[in-house]
Amino acid sequence: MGDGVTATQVVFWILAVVMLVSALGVVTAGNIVYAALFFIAALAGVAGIYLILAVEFIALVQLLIYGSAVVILILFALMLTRARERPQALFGRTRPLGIAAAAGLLAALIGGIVATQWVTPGSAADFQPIALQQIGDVIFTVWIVPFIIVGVLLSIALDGAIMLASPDEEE
Amino acid sequence: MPDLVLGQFAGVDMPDWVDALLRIMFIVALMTVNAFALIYLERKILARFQARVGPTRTGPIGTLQSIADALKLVTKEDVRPSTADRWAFELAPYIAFVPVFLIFVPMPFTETWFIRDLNLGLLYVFGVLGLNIVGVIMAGWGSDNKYALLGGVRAAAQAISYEIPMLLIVVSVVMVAAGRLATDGDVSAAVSINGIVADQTTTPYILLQPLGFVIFLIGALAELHRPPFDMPIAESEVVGGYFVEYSGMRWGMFFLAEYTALFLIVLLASSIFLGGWNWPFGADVGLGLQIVLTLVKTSVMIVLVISSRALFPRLRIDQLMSFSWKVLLPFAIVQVLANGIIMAYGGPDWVVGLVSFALLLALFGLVFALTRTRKGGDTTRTIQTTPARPRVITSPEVTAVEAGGGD
Amino acid sequence: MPALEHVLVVNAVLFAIGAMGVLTRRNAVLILLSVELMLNAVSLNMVAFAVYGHIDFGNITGIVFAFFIIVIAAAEVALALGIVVRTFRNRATANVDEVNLLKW
Amino acid sequence: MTTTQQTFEGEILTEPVVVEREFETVDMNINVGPQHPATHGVFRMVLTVDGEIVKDAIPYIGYMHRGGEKLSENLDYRGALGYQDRTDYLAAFNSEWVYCNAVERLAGIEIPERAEYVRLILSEFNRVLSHFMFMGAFGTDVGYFGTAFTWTFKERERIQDLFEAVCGDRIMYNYFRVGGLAWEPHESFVEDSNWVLDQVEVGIADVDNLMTDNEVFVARCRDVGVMSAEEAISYGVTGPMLRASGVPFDLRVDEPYSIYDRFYWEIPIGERGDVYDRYLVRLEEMRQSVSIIRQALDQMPTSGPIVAERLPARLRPEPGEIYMRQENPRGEYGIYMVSDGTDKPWRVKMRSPCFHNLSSLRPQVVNSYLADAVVALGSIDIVLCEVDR
Repeated sequence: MGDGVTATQVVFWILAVVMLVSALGVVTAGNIVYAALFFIAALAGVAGIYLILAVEFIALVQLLIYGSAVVILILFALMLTRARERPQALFGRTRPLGIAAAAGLLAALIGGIVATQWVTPGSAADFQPIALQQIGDVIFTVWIVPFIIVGVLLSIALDGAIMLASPDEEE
Repeated sequence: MPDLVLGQFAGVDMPDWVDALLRIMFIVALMTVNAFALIYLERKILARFQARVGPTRTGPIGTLQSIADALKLVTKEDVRPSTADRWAFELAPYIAFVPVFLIFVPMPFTETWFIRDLNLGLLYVFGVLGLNIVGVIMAGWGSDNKYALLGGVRAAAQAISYEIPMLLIVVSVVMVAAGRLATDGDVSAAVSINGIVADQTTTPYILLQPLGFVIFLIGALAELHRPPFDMPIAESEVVGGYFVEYSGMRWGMFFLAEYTALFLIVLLASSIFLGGWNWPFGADVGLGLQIVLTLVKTSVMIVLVISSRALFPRLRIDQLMSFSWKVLLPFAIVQVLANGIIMAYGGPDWVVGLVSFALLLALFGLVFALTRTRKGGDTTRTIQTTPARPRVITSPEVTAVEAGGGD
Repeated sequence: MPALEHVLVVNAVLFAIGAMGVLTRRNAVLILLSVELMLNAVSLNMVAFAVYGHIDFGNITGIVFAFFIIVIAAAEVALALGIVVRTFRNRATANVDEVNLLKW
Repeated sequence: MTTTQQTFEGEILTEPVVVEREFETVDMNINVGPQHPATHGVFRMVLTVDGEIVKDAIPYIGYMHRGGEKLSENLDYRGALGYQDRTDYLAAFNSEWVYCNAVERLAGIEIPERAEYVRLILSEFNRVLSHFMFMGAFGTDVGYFGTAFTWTFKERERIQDLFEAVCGDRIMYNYFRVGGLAWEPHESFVEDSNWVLDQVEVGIADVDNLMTDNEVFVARCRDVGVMSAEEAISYGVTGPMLRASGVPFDLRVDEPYSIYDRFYWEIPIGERGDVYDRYLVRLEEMRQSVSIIRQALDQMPTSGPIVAERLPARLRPEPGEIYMRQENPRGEYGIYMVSDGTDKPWRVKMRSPCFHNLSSLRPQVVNSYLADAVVALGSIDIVLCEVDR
C-alpha cells in the first residue's frame, strides 16, 4: 500500500483515539441510548484496527454480527428506559472504587506490556495479508470440533433466549 | 473510468491521493445523477401505473423535476424540534447515508470498472449496509416524536429480520460460486462480487439459484422499505416514519440514501444473479456493451421494484416478521443445506438448479396454501346476495302534534 | 504496520475502560455493553498476536479465536438480554444491585 | 398486574377492557388526527399503544361542528336545503333527497314521476361515487401508494362531470327542490348517463382486479375489525357495515321510499363482518347501483313536469312531525322534523349514519395492531362533516 508504513501508523493512532474516546463514552454516558451509540463507534474503531492489521474477514464479521446485535441492544435500551418517567441512576454507589480498580488494572497491564521483551516481528515487507481461505482451512480442519460446539451453543442460546423472553401462558 | 490499479484512475498515472479523490468524486457524481434519475423514473413509472402523467412542467417532459426538487430542499429551512435530542437528530442522516455511500466500492460496472475489487466484497456489502439502520434508529429516537420512534423501531426490526435470509442466500450463492470456481479458477474469488460475475459467462446464477433470487428480491424490498414492506415509512400509520421531523437537506440525505441503496442493492442482485456485465450466451462483448448490459439488467429490476410500489398494499408488522422468520428463513436454510449436500457428493450444476427450483415451487405453494386457508376457502368472494324483496309498508307519515310543543 | 506494543497498549486501555464500566455501572444493559468492550479488547489482542506471530511462526489461531469470540458474543447478547427482560418483568428494574433476592 | 381501563363517560361496553401490564413497556399515547393522513378529515383518536398493539382508543369528534341543525331551524324550509349538501358531502344528492322527502311528506306535496326518476338516478350515481371514494381512500389506508386512489378518482371524475352537466356543480349540487327539481336535466342526460355507466362498470372491474384478490390486501383485511350482527345492531350501525355483518337490512327494501319498489336488485351480505366483507359489500353495491340506474333509465318517462304544480310561495306545513329515513351510501340517514305551522321548522334533527357507525370503532380497534386500527377506521368510511354536522 504505497509508502504506507508511517501513514498506516497515523491512521492506526487516529482510529485508536476514536475508539478509546468512544469506549469512554460507553462507560460514562448518562443515557443508555448514547452509550449504545458510542459503543457502535467503538466497534467501528475496532473494526478499523482489524483492517489496519489486514484481517478484513474479522473486521467485516465484527461489523455484521456486532452491528445487528447492538441494534437489538438499542431497541431493548429504548424499551427499558422509556418505561420510567424519572431519569435512572445509571452508576452504582461503588463508582470511585470501580474507577480506582480499573486504573490499577490498567497500570498493571501496561506495566506488563512494557516490561515484557517482545519477539520483534519480521519487517513490514514480509507482512502478508491473511486470506479468507487460510482462515477457513484452519477453522474447518484444526478447529472443527470447537466450531461445531459453537454452532450447538448458538442454537441452545437462541432457544434459551426465546424461552426467557416469551410471555408466560398462565401469568 | 476507474481502473483496478491504484494510482491509475482512467489509465492515467497520478499520485495515490489524487486517484483516491477522483474515485470519491466519481462515486459522488454517480450517486447524485443516479438519485435524480431514479426519482424522476419512479415518479414517471408510478404515474403510468396510476393513470397520471407525472411531472411535465420542469424541463422537457419534466426531466429537470428532480433538480428543481433538490434546489428546493437545499434552500429549505432546516428545522430541529426543540425537544429533539440534538446530536442524535443532527447526525442521524449522515450515519444513515455514509454506509450506503460506502457500498459503491466493490460494485462492478464492467469487467474492469469498479472503485476497488474487494476480496470479501459480498461480506463487505452486508457488513456495511447493516450500519445504515443505526442512523435510522438515531433519527427515530432523536426526533422525540412517537411516530418517528415507531417508524425507527419498525425499521430496525425489519432490517434485522430480513438481513438473515438474505445473508443465508448470499452464502448459498457463494457456495455455488466456490463449487464452480474450484474446478476452473480461484476459489477465493467466490466472495468477491466481480469474481462471481466473471463466473456467469454462460450460466447466470438465477438458473442455479432461482429460490435465492426470489428470497433476495423480497429481502431487498424489505431492506429498501419498499411496498409491501414499507411499514417504517407508512404514511397512513406512522405519517412518514423515522424522518417525519426532518426537513430540508437532512431529509434529502435520507432520500439520497434510500435511492442510492435502491440502485446498489438492485445492482448487487443483478450482479450475483443475472450475470452483471455478462452477455448470457458467453460471448465477450467488450467494455462498452458490458456497461450497457449492467445498466439494462439493473434498470429492469429497478422497474420491477418500483412497480411493486404501485401494485401492493402494505403488510402488517407481525405478518412481515412471521413471513421472514417462519417462511423465508427456513427456506434459506434448506437452500444452504441442499447446496452443501449436493456439492459434497459432487452433484452437477443442473441438480443444484433443479433442487432450488423445486424449493421455489414449494415456497410458492406454501404461501399460496397459507393465504388460502386464511381466507377460509378456495375463493375470496364469500359475499352472498339476497334478492331485494320489494314490499309495501306504510311510509313514515306525518303525525300531528300540538304546535309549539315542548318548552 | 503499527508496532505490536502499541496495539497491545491500546487494547489494554480498552480493556481497562470496559472493566471500569462493569464496575461502575448498575444498569444490566450497560454492564453488558462494557463486557462487550472487554471482549473486543481481548479479541483484538488475539488478532494482533496472530497477525504479528503469523509473520514469524505462520500460526493464525488467534484469528480463529477472535472469530469464535465474536460469534459467542452475539449469542451472549441474545441470552443476556433474555435474562434482562425476564428480570425486568419480575422486578421492574434493570439495575443489577436491586436484584438482590435469591427468591421471589 | 392488571388494571381496569378507565372508561370514558357514557361508554357502554359489553365487558371492561382489561389491560395486561405484564411487561412494563410503557404504553404510549399516540394522537392520530385531526391532521393525520389516515383519519379522513378532522377526526381525532388517541390510541394507547403497547408497542404495536392498541390497548385503548378514545375518539374525539366535533371539530367540524357547525350547528347545521340549529341553522336549519332558523331558515325557511327551502332555504335549509343547502345545509344538507354540506353534511355528507360525498353523497350530497342522497342527503338532499332525504330532506326534500321529509319536507314534502310533511307538507303533503306529491312530486311528478319524472322528478322521482331523476332524483333516484342521481342518488344512485352518488352512491357509486361515494363508494369509489371509499375504495380509493381505503386503498390508501391499506397501503397502496395512490394507485387505488387515482384509479377510483378517474371514475369519480366521470360521474362528477355528469353531475356538473346536470346541475352546474361538482360537489355541492343543491339541485333537488322541495316539490321536484331545480331545472330540467340537460338534453343528453340519458345518453350521458349510459355512457358514464359503461365507463364506471369498467372502473369497478378495474378496482376489483386491483384489490380484491391481492394476497397482501386479503391478508390485511381478513378478520380485522370483526363485528357480529348483534354487536352491529346494538351499536346502531347501518348501511354497508351492517350488511357486512350479515344483516340484510336495506331501507330501500325494508321501508321502500320513492320508487324503489319498481326495480329488481340484490343486497350483498357479508359473512364474517370483517373489514374485507365491508369492502366486498361496497364493491357489490356499486354493481347493484349500476343495475338500478340502468333499469331506471329505461323506465324513465322522456317528458313531463319536473316540479309539482301549485307549490305555495312559502311553505307552511300543518303542525306535525315526521321522521324520514333513507338508505344513504353510509347507512341510514334520517331527518326528524317538527313543524309548528310557521314557515320555519320548529326542530330539525339529522340522524347521520357515520356518527353511529363511528361509535363502533373502539371495540374493533382495541387489542388489534396499530395498522389494523387504521384499516378498521378506514372501513367505516366516515365523513366527518356528517358526524359533526
